[in-house]
Amino acid sequence: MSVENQFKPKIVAFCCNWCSYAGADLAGSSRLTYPADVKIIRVPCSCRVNPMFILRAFEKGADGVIICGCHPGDCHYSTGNYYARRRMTLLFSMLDYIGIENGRTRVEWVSAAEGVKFSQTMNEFVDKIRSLGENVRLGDLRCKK
Amino acid sequence: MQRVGVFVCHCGSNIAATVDVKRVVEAISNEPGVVHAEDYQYMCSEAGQALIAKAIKEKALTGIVVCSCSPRMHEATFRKAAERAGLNPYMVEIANIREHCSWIHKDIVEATEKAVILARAAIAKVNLNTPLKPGESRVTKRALVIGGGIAGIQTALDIADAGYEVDIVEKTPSIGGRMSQLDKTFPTLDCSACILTPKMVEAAAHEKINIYTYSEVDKVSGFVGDFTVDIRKKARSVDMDKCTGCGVCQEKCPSKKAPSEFNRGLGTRSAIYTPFAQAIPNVPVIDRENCIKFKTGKCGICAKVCQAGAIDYEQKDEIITEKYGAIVVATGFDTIKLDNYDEYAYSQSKDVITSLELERVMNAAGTTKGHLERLSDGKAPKDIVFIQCVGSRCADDRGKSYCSKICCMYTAKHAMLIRDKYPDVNVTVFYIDVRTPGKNFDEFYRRAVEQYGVNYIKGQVGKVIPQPDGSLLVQGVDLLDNKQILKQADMVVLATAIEPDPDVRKIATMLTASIDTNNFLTEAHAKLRPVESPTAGIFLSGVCQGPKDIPETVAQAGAAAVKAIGLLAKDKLLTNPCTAKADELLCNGCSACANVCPYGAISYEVKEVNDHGIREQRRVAVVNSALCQGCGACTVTCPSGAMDLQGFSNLQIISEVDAICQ
Amino acid sequence: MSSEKNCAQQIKEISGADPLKCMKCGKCSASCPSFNEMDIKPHQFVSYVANGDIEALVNSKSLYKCLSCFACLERCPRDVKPAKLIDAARQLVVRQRGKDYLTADEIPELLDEGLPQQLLVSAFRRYRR
Amino acid sequence: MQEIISRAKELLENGTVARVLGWKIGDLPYNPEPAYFETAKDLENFVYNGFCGANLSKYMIEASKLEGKTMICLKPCDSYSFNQLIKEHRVDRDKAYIVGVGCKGKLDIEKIKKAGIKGIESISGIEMTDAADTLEIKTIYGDKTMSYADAMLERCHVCKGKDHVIYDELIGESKDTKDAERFAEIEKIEAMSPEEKFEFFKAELSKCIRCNACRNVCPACSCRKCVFDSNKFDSAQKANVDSFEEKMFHIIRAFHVAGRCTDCGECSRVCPQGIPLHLFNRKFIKDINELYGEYQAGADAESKGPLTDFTFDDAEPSVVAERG
Repeated sequence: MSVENQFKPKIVAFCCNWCSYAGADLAGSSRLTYPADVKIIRVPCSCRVNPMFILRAFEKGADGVIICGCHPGDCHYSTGNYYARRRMTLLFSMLDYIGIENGRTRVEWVSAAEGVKFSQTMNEFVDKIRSLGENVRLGDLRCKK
Repeated sequence: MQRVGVFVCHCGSNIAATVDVKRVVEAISNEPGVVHAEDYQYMCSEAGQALIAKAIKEKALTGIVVCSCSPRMHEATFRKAAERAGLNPYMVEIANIREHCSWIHKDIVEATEKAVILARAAIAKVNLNTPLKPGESRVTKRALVIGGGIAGIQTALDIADAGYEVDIVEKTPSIGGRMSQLDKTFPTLDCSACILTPKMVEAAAHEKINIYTYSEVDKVSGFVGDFTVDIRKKARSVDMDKCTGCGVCQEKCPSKKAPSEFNRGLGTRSAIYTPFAQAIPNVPVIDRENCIKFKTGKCGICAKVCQAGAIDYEQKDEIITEKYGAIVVATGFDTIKLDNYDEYAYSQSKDVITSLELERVMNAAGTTKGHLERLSDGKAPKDIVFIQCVGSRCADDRGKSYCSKICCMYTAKHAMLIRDKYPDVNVTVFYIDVRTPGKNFDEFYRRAVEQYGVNYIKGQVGKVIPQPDGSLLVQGVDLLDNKQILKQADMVVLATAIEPDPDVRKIATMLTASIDTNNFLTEAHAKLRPVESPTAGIFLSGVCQGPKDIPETVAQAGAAAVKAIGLLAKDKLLTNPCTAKADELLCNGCSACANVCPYGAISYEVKEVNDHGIREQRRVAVVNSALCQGCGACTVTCPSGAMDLQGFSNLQIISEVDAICQ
Repeated sequence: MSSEKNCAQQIKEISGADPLKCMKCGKCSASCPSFNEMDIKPHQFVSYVANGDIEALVNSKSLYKCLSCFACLERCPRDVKPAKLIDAARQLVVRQRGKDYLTADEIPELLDEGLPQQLLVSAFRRYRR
Repeated sequence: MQEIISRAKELLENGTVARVLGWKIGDLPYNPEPAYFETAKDLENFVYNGFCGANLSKYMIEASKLEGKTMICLKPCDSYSFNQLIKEHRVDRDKAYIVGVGCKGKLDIEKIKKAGIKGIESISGIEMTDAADTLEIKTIYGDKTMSYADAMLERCHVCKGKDHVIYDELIGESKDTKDAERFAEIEKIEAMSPEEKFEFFKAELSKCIRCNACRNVCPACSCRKCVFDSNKFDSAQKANVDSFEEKMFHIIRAFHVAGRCTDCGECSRVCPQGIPLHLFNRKFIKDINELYGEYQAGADAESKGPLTDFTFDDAEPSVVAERG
């Protein structure tokens, strides 16, 4: 029925290698499902995520971008996620300020042991993006098929 | 242009059941750069690796993409395979189509579509890969063991026996840990002290082992093979070189009211004390909070009676900085606080005690000299009730979600020992399940029931009600009889859940070792690398990794030692070549990157730069690739994009973003 | 049968409790002051809901023997909330009857002076819709 | 102005400096431009008046590479930019002789034009020594007047104060011209609905012609090569073919200078399209102040910038959604 026409958002998840990517692996090996709309990009640390990557994703048609890293205090590189936290807070605030729906971006700290949290987070995030619908405000229309 | 080969793994049915593998091969064959694509049952098998090697050689591949399980699983395998076939190992990318795809999606169309996209992203990335060469870093042939319990002692002994220097850091005044507090050990009932103290002595006497007691780890920097650690030797107020361990100071100390940590607060000790008679080192410490000299300035009796002149009130904390190649965490456990379990009347009645307290009651060196007696009135108990799973297996935040694993066995032990020594005492155990997986464990438990007549009742206790006559009324349930039970008891023993030592969180943060929600250190792989932390060079020994009993702890301690030895045996380590690199033509020399580098790996040089014919002196960033661990913090701080991370470059990540969003 | 399933579902929804979390430790029954009065014991109650055996439940006198003291709920290590399940089953019965089990007017007659205030409140909670 | 010129001559003569970085008379009465002066004769064209809004700090990057010292004229707010450049090792403090020049607010010709005053021949009342309250403007359509305050640049209404944060000597009096709340404009936008915000910025940014004036004038945008000109991000040389490009450019530009921008307002001053670009930078400043504590970039040359620093209990990014 409506499954055919259901909006299939494009969602990019940046996951740090040490915690969140492993958390996603654990979600996988525990068979904790979440929608296939989420595609994960492995980065060494959440602090590797450049705001330009996020804007690039939106430009190319992403409907949501989520960044996952180790819990503050647990960063494999000691301090990476603290920098990421400030950067993302400011970037998200700016996106909100220019009128981009603030649910389209999210940061979540997911440890290697939190497969359940990873899956829950992705389910929630996809639901949120589905409710927001297609990203029209930040996309480059030429990139839309 | 790269010549890319793509290898799609079925992983038996793990992938192939939900991802149409053939369809993936077909879909990506025309991607830019792809000159070869095939699928196989098990890519990681020898035959699978041979396929890859063959294709690399025959098709002159310059890069490969393996669509398989997580790179955390087999990236290293495929890199080695590529290297053997003459391809630079960093020209390998993995598309994770198992953990991130086939295992979590049910719809084959959807999963196949996603697998194709993940493969495309990896292909896009590999097109931008460049061959990388690992550097080398040296290995300091010395290990640090944090925690001086049985786990730490065993690990230290094993490493030292292999010929490497080991330092043990123990926060209390003596090594020995929890095991030194135990009376007997299951399943053979040897006396704990009899099997532990020889090991303590051996460790202390070992020429390769250096023990820092009453000391804590203050700071850790560096990385595998080359950690630098600050150890804080807390002021002992006693000169370790001069003290002869005669014990006169403890005898004469007028302040004797401090609760004894060793006896779990059941007895008292003097302000200058060694925790127990067999303490190693046998040198007391002054507990400054309870010492009259430190509180009022008067007294000084210990100094007067000390013939060796070892008392030093002026002693200060001392920081020792040492380098290590490997660090083993063996921080052990404590029992949880019972503040949230009012129903068991632990805080209301002295006769409700934890199992660890019972150990001190039953121990000949304990507060009651080994006589089983009620702590309230010293009377011999006639009826003892044991309650299992106190705070273990809890879904709420009063307790812990996990099974503490050791309680079933030690309760059987306690019950058995009591029945053996005091046949008149009735012993009842309320249990939910009796879990005895272990060699000779179930036999042991059955002996408690069959041979010693311990009364096991399946069901929990709802409430312990202290009675006016000093006895305890235990209200429980017998689920098999479907009856509520009211039982009069003189003593109740709670099998209290264990939790990792609370200090482990601080230590994990210093080591950047990951830790789970219960504060247990995470292992690199739950099954295949159980004694290693995901952080290279950090190993796990004992309960800090998960609940375990003594034999398991000793086994794991040995395993951690072997892993540490394997590391220390190397002269050089290959470093991760995925390090940051500055483009000196773009670098502004602004220092932003150096400000965020956690390793101090970035320095600045003023050097002549030839910028398209313009030669000038410029201040530019230089990355020390031996120090850089490749986090990438600098790359985002750099506004001009001069700083990039090899293996995870801006363009590589952007190409993945594009492939996913296209 | 399917209506029983539906009832079990309703009980779960009203109570917000998940009987599958139960590890069958019996602490609820061990804690229950009305245990001896009950035909279906608190821990059994949980498995009845889990198994969808609602018929027996709604006819059980346990529904009206529960004092709503919430000791079981407080002490349950698995957060199963047996008291809420019982409460929910009671609600179900009251709703099905389509009227209040007791009217407010009837209550004063049933009271005596020694009853604690708490009991009154809990009685209202229990016997009113 | 005369005092500055005499001092400049003196410093050139006695060899203290090899050149002077100041403003020279432009082709119109209201557009003086930054210039180097190497001789007493050059200095005949030196000018310092109410239209000398240009912040000269950034020129010191190039001047630092030249032989000898450069006398640089900095207004109080320019000195913040200079400090920030020292912190980033972009200018050589030892190569600069800083003359802190007095400032009583700088003028915005666009405001005068917007007031309907056109065909301007000359303007009096712009001399800094005794800045008048009223400007008298001769135009081909007759004489007009306008209050000095009304003609001031937006940034002068939120003046950072009359003190120079770095200088070798001071010439002339300064005045704190602050008469508006620094973040009032930002708060107004923050209070809008997402749709209104989006429409507002869309309208403003769609004017952008990517002339790069904002970037070229910005003392914080001092990269040797901008990411938007390099191949490091596949972001180079893109024209504004769609609404995305301009957003990307301005968001990233603001992000790159976040924590480093002194709020000098040059971006808005030079934008030929009149886009209030400072609204981006100032939003970051407001967020930084609120989330991480008051911070003024360039107030000193040593402190850690807010984006290269952190505390263990910083706000989570979800704060953006939570505050609504």
